[in-house]
Amino acid sequence: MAIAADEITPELIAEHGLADAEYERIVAILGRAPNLLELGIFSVMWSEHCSYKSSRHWLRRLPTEGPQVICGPGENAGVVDLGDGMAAVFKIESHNHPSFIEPHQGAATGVGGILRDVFTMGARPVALLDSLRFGAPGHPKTRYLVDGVVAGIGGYGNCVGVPTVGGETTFHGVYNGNVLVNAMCVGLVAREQIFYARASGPGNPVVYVGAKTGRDGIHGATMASAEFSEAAEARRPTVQAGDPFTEKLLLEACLELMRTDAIVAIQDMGAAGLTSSSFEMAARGGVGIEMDLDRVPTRETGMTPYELMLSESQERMLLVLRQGAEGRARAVFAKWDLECVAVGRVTDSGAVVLRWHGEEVARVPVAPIGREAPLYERPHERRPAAVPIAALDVAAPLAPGEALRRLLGSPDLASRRWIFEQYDHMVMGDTVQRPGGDAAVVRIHGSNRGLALTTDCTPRYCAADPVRGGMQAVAEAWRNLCAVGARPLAVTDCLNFGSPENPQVMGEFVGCIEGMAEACRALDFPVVSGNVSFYNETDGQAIWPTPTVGGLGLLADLDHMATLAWRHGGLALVLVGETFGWLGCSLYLREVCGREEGAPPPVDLATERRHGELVRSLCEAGLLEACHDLSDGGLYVALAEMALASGIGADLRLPEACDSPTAWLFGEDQGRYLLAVAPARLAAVEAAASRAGVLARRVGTTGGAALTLDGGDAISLRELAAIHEGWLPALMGTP
Amino acid sequence: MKARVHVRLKDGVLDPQGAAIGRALAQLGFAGVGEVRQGKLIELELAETDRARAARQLEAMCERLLANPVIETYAVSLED
Amino acid sequence: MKARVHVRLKDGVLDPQGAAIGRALAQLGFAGVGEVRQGKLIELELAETDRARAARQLEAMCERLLANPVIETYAVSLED
Amino acid sequence: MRAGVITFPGSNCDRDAAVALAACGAAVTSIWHAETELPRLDLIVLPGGFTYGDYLRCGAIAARAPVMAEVARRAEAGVAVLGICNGFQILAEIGLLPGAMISNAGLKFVCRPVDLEVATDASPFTAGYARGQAIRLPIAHHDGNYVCSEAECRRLEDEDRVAFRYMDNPNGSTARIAGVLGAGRNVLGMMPHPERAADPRLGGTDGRILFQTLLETLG
Ligand SMILES: Nc1ncnc2c1ncn2[C@@H]1O[C@H](COP(=O)(O)OP(=O)(O)O)[C@@H](O)[C@H]1O
Ligand SMILES: [Mg+2]
Repeated sequence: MAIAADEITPELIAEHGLADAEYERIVAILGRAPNLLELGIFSVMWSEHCSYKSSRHWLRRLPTEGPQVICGPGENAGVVDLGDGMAAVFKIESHNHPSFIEPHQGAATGVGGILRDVFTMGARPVALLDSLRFGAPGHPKTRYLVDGVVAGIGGYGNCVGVPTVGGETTFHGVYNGNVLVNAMCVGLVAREQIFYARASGPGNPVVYVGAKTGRDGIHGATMASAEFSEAAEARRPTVQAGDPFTEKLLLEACLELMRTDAIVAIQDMGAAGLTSSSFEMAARGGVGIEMDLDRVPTRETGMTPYELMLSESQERMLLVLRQGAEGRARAVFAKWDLECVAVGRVTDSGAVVLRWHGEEVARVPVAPIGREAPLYERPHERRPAAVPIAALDVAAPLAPGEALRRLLGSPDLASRRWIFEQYDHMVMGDTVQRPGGDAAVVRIHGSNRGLALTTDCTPRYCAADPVRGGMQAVAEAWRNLCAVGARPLAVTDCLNFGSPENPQVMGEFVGCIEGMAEACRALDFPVVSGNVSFYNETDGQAIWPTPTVGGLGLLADLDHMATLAWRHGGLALVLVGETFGWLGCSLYLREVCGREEGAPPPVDLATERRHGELVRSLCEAGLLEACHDLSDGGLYVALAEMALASGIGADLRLPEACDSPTAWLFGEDQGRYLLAVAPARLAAVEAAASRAGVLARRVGTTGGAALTLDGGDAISLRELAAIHEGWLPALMGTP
Repeated sequence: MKARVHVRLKDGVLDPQGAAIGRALAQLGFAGVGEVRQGKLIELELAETDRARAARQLEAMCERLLANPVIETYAVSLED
Repeated sequence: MKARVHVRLKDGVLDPQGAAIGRALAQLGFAGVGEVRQGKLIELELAETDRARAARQLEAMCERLLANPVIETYAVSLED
Repeated sequence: MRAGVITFPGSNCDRDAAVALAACGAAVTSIWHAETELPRLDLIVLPGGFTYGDYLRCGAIAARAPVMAEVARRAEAGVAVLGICNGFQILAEIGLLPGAMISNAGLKFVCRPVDLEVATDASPFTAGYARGQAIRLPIAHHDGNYVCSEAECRRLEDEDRVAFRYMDNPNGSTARIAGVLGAGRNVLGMMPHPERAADPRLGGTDGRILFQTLLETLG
């Protein structure tokens, strides 16, 4: 064989992030030492990012099936059935490390990547969401990172013309050295027109389309799998830059070609582009692929096979076409001004064979690279359970009104308008519920049905109690979907953690998955896609466990969608669910008392389900004027958010015997909703609740231009709005 | 004193703007245009009159604000 | 031949980018910074080897695409 | 009314414009930017988006697209031409409308509904509104800061060619200008998106009036 023998030194192996045992396995698979190119291929395919070597074992615990699931984990994105011949394709992915190094390009290329994961399956992307975790507001890098990440996400999505309709943003010092940027994309496709990344048909051409290849982000995949150090930050690897314009052309060209029968398989080139796309498509189809790398379109001169296989240049796809369809593909891509080059063909050799000017430069069997990929059951340590805090042990240093002011202007509760107004959230003309509500709602084009979308996680709960935190993240996503009147269908998740080599981090990971799995099962809310991001730590300092949950639900009739805002005074405010006044781990405890401690609120999944189903049925029966779920900050904050969205105030009545008004107002008990109900419908709502065995009691009335408590302690909405809207612009220095 | 800072993308960093300009020029019939790169030229009025000090000040401005060292390089010049 | 086109906003046209840079520099503690203007510097590779013809070609590119005469002026230069 | 919506590489509000027009009863044709001939049309729409990535200057490269020569000829001949957002930028770049757009004063992309004043009812686009009427339409742009010389601005005022004005200037535009008419009053460029306020489900129908008016005035 003509494959050149490179000298593979222990240093080279270590630089490629491969353990000695992993290297030995490579030698065993090949029956010889790899050359440098092959070493590079194994290093990316066996990186944490691509192989899930530390997480695979545990991910199996997540429920992934249900009658609504068309395609679960394993493809580029998950697919769920929407009825009427339509399906939703969706996935969430992290771009944490790149965004820390270059916030604008890092976040932008994160959006680009997740868009491609969705349209590679034949779906037109219809919505983007972003879940963002930044360091402490006062940290010297935070402003720069917020500014760059938001501009990057907006700059990309706006240009491609897919609305960014939702997400979440929180701040905490544990993210100072590792911000999290998780981007979720949702697409729509006719059930019969879903495309998969399964290569087949020996002889079929393998075609490269999209942008040219440069030296972008070589080793990005291994970078995303190694923990940060100050030195690495200084080393500044080549960041990949995005071109949303080319992405838009690629999107249109791919969807246009997909309307013909030219495509057998298609996959985006994500991390370690040409390597992962060729190996994964071959593996799924049980075939081989041979490629002539000298045919790959390049942007720079003198690129080597190693660089071509490892480059992370953006806006590229690899296609397997039917024989004879090349001409049609070339015409479509030429129309959109994009490269379209046959670089190889499908074979029955079961190996990926790479040639360079006719000479074979690599030969790697496909099946073993997956089958024999390392799988680690790393040691994990459970942490002792956090101690609950009794409500009566919490001081009330501020009067309720003052505490509310403090909370509404605090980093995690202040308005996100400064962010979402930089995103075009209306393009495509179907955004029925804009950012700011419990879930975004995007109409299924040309119909009266809608998709409800949300991302959720409360990392401080996960840090205090991973199992409960994982459960809560799923429950909150589910609740947010119910709150707009949607039927929750499925989940995509992005598991952001520190180093899996640290048993405590691994313990958090295992705990969160257990909690999530239990909640997904109890709520019939299967996981259909996701992503794991480990090594979010700097100099040994790990982030909080942050399992972001992206939820998708279906609204069968948009006429029955609920929103936060009521439109009249004189409506009854009805609180669904029981209030125990759980202050442990609450924002009240942190922002008002300066304490970050205690156990997070328990999650009772049966109750959660009963309450959500009741609220949804009330929406469907048209009985609600407004609806909001209760989460961070509890009842009083939820009420204020509703009043601010409405521009109409409300009066809240404390219960007769209330031991701790603070706990009642600000406790974060789960499974609760606040409803606004017209007086004429109140009896019907109460009857429905009692039939369902759900506690629903009247707690106040809408009206006026202020929030009042038992008729007193008035805070004008104007003042609250100034506090709520003021914080983020002030932080960013752009009033 | 008038100063200029030229900020450009590092070689190898994708420059979609430059590429789009190159294609547009070709479509307009301009032949023989090779690579096109688009950078920024920032012109500043400085109160500083000492050339050496002004140069140091500019250098510091570039490091701290005007250029993004991850993807950009810069060159400064002072007008006589 | 390498060529450069410097496109700048006309005097009198407000430059929000330049103004923002000026404010940010002041905030960072750089004293004595007067007006700041941000322009574009476009670098091109030309196949043309005759300087006069190259200059005419560049001029035409600016007129037809690279600058918007309503708000911008331009200057071209050729590298030796 | 026969309306043609032009799609350039990077247009992304072309479908939205077509949907809004069709909902009002127009027969809508989609036109690719590489065309050099156009069918008979009563209205040509240059939709919003990021043509050519908005690289170099917004709308600059699209303004040089093959189809634009024919659009300019039709405009001269009196056919109604509506440029929305990026379409406005293209019309300014090609010189069918005066002025130019630079970066928003706040240097950020802004997406939100804004309050506008209809500054003239004397055009086939705005005849359905009352002069001075307050309406609300969404904006979504990064470079909507309208710049024109003082003399040009005076001329626009004198000739009653300012179509819309922002109440609360969101981008720093000269004289709060949000939309202008060409000298023949058959060309309108506007930064706000009427097609995003044409469906009650999406919040507001103030933009729908513009399309209905076109249908009424152009048949
Ligand atoms: N946390 C998770 N939960 C469920 N599925 C997951 C999770 N992480 C990864 N997956 C699935 O594993 C597969 C590989 O993921 P990934 O490598 O991120 O995809 P891609 O190569 O398209 O970027 C995908 O199908 C993804 O949905
Ligand atoms: Mg993928």
